[in-house]
Amino acid sequence: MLEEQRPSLAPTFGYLMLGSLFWAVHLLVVYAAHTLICALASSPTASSLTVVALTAILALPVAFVLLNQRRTGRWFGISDELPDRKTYDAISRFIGLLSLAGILWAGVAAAIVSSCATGR
Amino acid sequence: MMAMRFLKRSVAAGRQPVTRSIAAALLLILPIAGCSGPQSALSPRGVEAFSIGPLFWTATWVGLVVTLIVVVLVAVALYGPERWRTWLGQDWIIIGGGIVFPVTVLSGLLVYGLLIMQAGAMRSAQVGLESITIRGKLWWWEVVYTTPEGEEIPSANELRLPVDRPVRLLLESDNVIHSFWAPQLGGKLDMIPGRTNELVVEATEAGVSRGQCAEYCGGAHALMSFFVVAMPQDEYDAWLASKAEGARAPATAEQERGQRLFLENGCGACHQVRGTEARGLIGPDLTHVGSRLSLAAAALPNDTKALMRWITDGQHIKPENRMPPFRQFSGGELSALAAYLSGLE
Amino acid sequence: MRRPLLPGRKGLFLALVIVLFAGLALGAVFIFSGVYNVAAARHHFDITNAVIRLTLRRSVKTHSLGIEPPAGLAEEALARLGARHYALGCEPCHASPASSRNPVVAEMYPAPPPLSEAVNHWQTEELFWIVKNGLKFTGMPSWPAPGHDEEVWALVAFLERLPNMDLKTYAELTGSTRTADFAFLQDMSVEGLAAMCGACHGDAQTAPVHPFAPPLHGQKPAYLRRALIEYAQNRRQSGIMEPIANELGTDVIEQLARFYSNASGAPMPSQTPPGSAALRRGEEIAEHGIRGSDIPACRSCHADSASGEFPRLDGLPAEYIAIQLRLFRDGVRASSTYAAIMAPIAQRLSEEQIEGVAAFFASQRPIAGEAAQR
Amino acid sequence: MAVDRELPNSLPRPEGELEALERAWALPKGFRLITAVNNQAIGIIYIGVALLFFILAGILGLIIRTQLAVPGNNLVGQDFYNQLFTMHGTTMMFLFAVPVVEALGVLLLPQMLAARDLPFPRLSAFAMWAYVVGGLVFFSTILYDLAPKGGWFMYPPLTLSEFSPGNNADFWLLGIGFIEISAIAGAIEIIVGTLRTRPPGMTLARMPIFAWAMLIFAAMIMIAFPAVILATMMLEIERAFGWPFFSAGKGGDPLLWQHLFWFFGHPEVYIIFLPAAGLVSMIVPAMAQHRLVGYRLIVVALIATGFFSFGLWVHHMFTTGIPSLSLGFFSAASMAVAIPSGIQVFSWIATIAAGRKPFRITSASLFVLGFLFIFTVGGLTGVMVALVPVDFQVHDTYFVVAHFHYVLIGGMVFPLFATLYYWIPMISRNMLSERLGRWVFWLMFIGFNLAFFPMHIAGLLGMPRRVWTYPGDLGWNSYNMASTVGAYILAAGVALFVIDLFRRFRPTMSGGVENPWSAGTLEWLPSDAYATRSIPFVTSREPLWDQPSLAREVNEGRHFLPGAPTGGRETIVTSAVDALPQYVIRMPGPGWSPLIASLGMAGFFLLLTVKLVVPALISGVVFIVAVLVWAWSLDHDANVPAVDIGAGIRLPVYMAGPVSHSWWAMTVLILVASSLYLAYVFSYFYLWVVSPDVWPPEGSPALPHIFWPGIIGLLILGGTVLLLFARRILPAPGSTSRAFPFVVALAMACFLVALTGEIWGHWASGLRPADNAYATMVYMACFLNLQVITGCVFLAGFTIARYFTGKLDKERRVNFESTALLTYYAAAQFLLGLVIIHVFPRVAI
Repeated sequence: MLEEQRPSLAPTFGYLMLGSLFWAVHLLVVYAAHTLICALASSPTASSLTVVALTAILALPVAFVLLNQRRTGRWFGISDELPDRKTYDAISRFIGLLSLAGILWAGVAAAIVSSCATGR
Repeated sequence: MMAMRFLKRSVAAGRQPVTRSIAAALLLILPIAGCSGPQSALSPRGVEAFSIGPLFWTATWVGLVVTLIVVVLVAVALYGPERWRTWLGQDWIIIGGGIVFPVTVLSGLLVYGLLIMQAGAMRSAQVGLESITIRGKLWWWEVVYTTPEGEEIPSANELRLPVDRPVRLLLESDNVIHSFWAPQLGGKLDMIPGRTNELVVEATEAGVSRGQCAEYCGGAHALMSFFVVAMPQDEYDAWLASKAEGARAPATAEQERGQRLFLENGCGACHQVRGTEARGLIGPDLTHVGSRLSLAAAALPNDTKALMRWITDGQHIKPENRMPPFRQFSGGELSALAAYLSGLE
Repeated sequence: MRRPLLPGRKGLFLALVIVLFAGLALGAVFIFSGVYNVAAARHHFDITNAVIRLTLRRSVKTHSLGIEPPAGLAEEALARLGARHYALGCEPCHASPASSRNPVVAEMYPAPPPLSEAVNHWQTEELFWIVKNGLKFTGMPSWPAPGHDEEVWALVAFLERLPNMDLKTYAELTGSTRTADFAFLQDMSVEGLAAMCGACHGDAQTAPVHPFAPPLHGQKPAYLRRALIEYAQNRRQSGIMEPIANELGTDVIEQLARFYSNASGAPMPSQTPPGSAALRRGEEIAEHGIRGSDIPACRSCHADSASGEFPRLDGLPAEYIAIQLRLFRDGVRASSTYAAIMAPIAQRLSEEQIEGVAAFFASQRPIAGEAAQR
Repeated sequence: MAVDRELPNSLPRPEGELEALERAWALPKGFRLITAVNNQAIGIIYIGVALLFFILAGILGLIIRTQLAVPGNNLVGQDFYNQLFTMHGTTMMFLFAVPVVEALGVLLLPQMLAARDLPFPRLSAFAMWAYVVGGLVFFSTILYDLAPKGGWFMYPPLTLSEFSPGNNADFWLLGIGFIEISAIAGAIEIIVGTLRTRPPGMTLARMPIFAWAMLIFAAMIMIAFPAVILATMMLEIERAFGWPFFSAGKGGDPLLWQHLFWFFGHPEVYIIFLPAAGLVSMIVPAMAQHRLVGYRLIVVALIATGFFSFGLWVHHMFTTGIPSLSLGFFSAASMAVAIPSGIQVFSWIATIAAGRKPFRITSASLFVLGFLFIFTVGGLTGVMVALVPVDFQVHDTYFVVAHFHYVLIGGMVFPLFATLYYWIPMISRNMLSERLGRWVFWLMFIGFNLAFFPMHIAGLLGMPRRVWTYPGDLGWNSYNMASTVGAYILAAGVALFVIDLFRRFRPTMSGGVENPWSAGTLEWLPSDAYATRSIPFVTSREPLWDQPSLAREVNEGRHFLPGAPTGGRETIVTSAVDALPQYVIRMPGPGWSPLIASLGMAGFFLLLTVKLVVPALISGVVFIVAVLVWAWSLDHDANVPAVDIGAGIRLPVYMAGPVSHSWWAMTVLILVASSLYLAYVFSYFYLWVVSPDVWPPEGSPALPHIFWPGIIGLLILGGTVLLLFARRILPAPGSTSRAFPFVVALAMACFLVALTGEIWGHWASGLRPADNAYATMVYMACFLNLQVITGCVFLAGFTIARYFTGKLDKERRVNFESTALLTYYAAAQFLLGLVIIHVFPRVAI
């Protein structure tokens, strides 16, 4: 019984780093999408739209987690009774916030700067 | 479009005395003796440099203010009255000072920076620009102009530009990575083997400035510089037309002797003097070497004395450079050779 | 806790120190008094001799570790080249099948051994090491041209054949010119000197004894003059050429240069089959250079239209050109004015490119006569 | 007395318990001290050598500054200058900054966690000695004109053999190789140590910030170093065999190196900075006598920095001509990484302010305050270079030189000096002089700012980096002279510190000065060579503040594991998140094998670099034998009864399966291997995007028939299944299982045949690795598989040997498990590679 309630490492860290994992995925996919679409299809519009769409797709779950912090925590095995729950929730929340800023900033870049161009 | 307007404004602003005086005021604060100098990024003479200037100064101001805030807060935390210290020692100061404040300021700076970048993107998207190819060599610059008729004119270690007209520089390298940087025109761009990087520059006023290789390229990296000469359009056209012609024939007996020595001693193996048998493409084109501002990629002034030193003692002036020393000449022969080369205007 | 040094040990230590100092003092007295007799007439004790010999033998053996003989060591042509130098430079001290040891030399101490027998005591690599480096306190000099291993090997190639050589073979290998020492050159005519030179470099009828001794006929006189002067002044190094050039006066050098530039010689056989990849590579470099590697065309300077100080390379043996390029590349031949020009260029050449260039110039026909001279 | 009943162990302690503990942990005497593996001993030597390299590289920096004092100076020539700045950067980054941080981890972590040692003491010793030997040899190349001269970033094509003939560049690759190995070893140690050897009760949320910082530091090493390991392998292969990874002519790309190098190189800066920030977060509360304000936010900052720092690598490549929008993404990430630093700065300010008494101004706190100022300035100039257009101007100028010296010296060297002043009392009988400390600080602080502030301006005035000379008419002269004067003042401060160190530092294992700063964390518990007498039960973040009698209780042996129940070295392993005791780990004592192994490895690589093949092979054999001897003694007898650690808890002393520390270490190693492979996958697709025309080029041999990789894949799967089967037929203790060794051997044979088949398939089609970038990447995949499979085969051989000597059975199976884990990973990597190599080119456009 005790065993079941004990948090294990991977889910705990997954929960703590949830936001930044989304951020990492976002950077990876927008960078790859922009590069590949420009290299293979050479379509700036498609590239810009893809990047903006990806930003929206990845920002939404982060926002969802921020709004439902406790519920997400439970999914990751951080039970309400765990003494350190508040600390873990706080860490996860702030990481999520910073990551959301990071994701949106990258999205802003796509909104301002044209795709597939070398601006020099 | 917005970015284009923005760019125009910032360029215009850059030229206004107001910005100048702000800059000057800053200089009084910072311990800067002067920000001119032919290679200074702080005295812009090109469109890109002008657009970067205000961004740079904004960021500098922000930095100064933030540093001041931190210093003041630390001072309060250390020596402030009890009440202030209690007020400072709370979680919200971290959230406010460490998250909200930086996110706000950085968002502003980021957007500003992105707008400047977009202005650059618009600039480089212009079509039908005249282009000049610049190749990074070990350790000098090959500069190839194209006449309106499509004829290629090789030159070296000096970039001539018309004023107020954007020009596309094609940057290449066939050896190691170099970086082309003329600070008064704008930022740098690397020359990478296997790629052609394009840089659009536009000089805003006539005059001479200096540039230098900015990516470490081994050996004599420190001595790989060049001059940029911006000239009014009609002067530039005349200059280009004159450079399209072959070399001037020797005018004096001494120059004639110099030319003979030049040809007999194998200089043409590496150097080209158009209109003579010298057709080497390894070293800089010397067809009009006499009219350049410097020798050996701005390592030496361009005069006969420097020419003579360079021919015999180049390895001491610029170690590891690819030209072997030619010490076989007598004093008379050397000055004849230098006279010939100086005469190639 | 630490045990003090035992009194006995302390005494022993003291005694050792005293003995050491006493020994040093005695040694000083011996040296400064001048008692020791350095006369060559007074030979070493046998035991001293044995120790010296052992030391010498071990030193040579150890230092010659790792030396590898080149491929063509067994070639007779190489031995011929070495033989001619032996007759001039070594025979006066080391005797030969044609002459016994000079009685004056025999009184040197140690006396230079007659090599016909002595060579048997040494391995090939050891011979090379001795000829190259000389031996301290024996009068055996080191090779005068550091880095020119090819010359040393030529001599070793001959030495390898020397034991039990009969007079006829010796005469044949050395070209039968009998000489006693270097001073012979002084009062000979240009024709006589040319005959001497021809012993190695060939003449109108015979090819050079070995490609390392290039044919001289048709070469530009300014270059020949410069080469001899550089040899004489030790600005260009060669264990073979330097002692000879050193004996030549400027006027004789001038005459020799003129003589050879007008002379015609026997053709060198070209070894590289026409149309081979090496030849094409060489031609490309010689005529156009390689721009990307900053290698200029050889023909820019090594052409008849260029300054007479640049040698003509057409028809020179491929082995000669290749070995000179390697010497340039390795910085062995880099000190003279003109070598300083060639050395940095040679450094940009790969081994393959060197072979190609050498093959190309070897395949070109030399132009005889003075027509092309400047 | 009521309190006593709650403590795990009661008084009086049994006779001889303390003596047994002392015996187990005693340091070897005399010259055998070099065989010691105690973390304090290793840590002190490690830090000492790192400081030596700091001073040596600093001297190179002084020579550089002297050369640049006046324009047109000829003090050192061009070629030597190029060696100087390359060695200065390389030594500072690789031989000082990373090792000193690892050394601090080795020295401080076990103390802060009240563990008796790190879980793999001999691995620490090996990493340290490999670093000492390799580092010294590498550094000495500057004395024989053999030092690398391609810059610490070693960009090809400049560093390819065409432009850098000679061994100089190879020595760089060699020096880096050593640091890579010792960094990875250290990371494994630190991750497993931090997660598994915390004292009972110290949950994740109660870890000291330094432990958090080291955990993230080690995780970053796991991700970042493999990229540079792959890059250095590729560069050496291209230098030696001409495989065109980086040559544009054959479809390679010089920028690939930059991507890989900076994917390591930028996080590297934070790898150095995070532990330093962690140390500051320990010092500030002690000096303020107030717990850290915003502990959670600091943890947020550490984690966020760890992540964001991987999104900035392109920020070193803003001027390479990458499309604007890509630059925009990385500019945004570069902005994002500034926020965590802001959080930390404000948290320290808040903590300073929150103290009830005024902040104590000691040498350590002066260095912390100096750090705050310098690091803030450096961070703000960092924001400036993160603005892409500004970077176009200042990139590769002295502005950037100024910036990163502010960040690195400010962010790492100043905290390091604070650390030395703060923690030296823990390991020394004397404290350092506080009076001299003031002088040291002010000399360093003034000297630093005088040296590096003017560089900002010199850079803006157009002065590029890495120039050995400059003309006098560009307005740079006075700034350079000021920098030089400042550099000497800075050096004087360091020299004064060194003098004080020699005067006052007297290392000791038995406690040092007793908690001189009244700090709240466990490293200030009374300790000896065996660390603390008993391992405390922890209930808060600052146990010494919250449990005032803790020091006495621990020293009386009333907490956990007060003795050495098995007679050897041991410590408690706890669960990773909530720190419940799980088992007692038995650890090896002093031994020659790590030292000999590191010498063998150093000899192997060094001799290979100078092409002395036979001696190199002999060294390699020495290395392997030493490692085998070392490994043979590690897996203890499983048949030992559980021990009582107190409070009625009986813990086993042997553990296999997913709970064991070796399983964790192998998992970390596999993560390292997989990030190496991911870096390869990135390189493969990167080169494809750059040169799709050579993928494969016209006229290149066709891929083997799809049938062929199918068979190879089946072989791999077969090998994996065999190993799964071997797991089931492990013999019970005391019995034998004849089939077991054959099944394991057969599994390995499957892998070897598959690998040979894969290589042969490409070779037979006529593809040669030096042909073009495509062929190169095909064979590189084989090479990476070869590496992992070689590891598997060695482990399998070891396992079989253990079986035949009766040291392997169903219970005592750690060796087998390690082999199996690595082999499963090898199978996964191999199969992924098959898909990429054989399927992708058929479907690529």
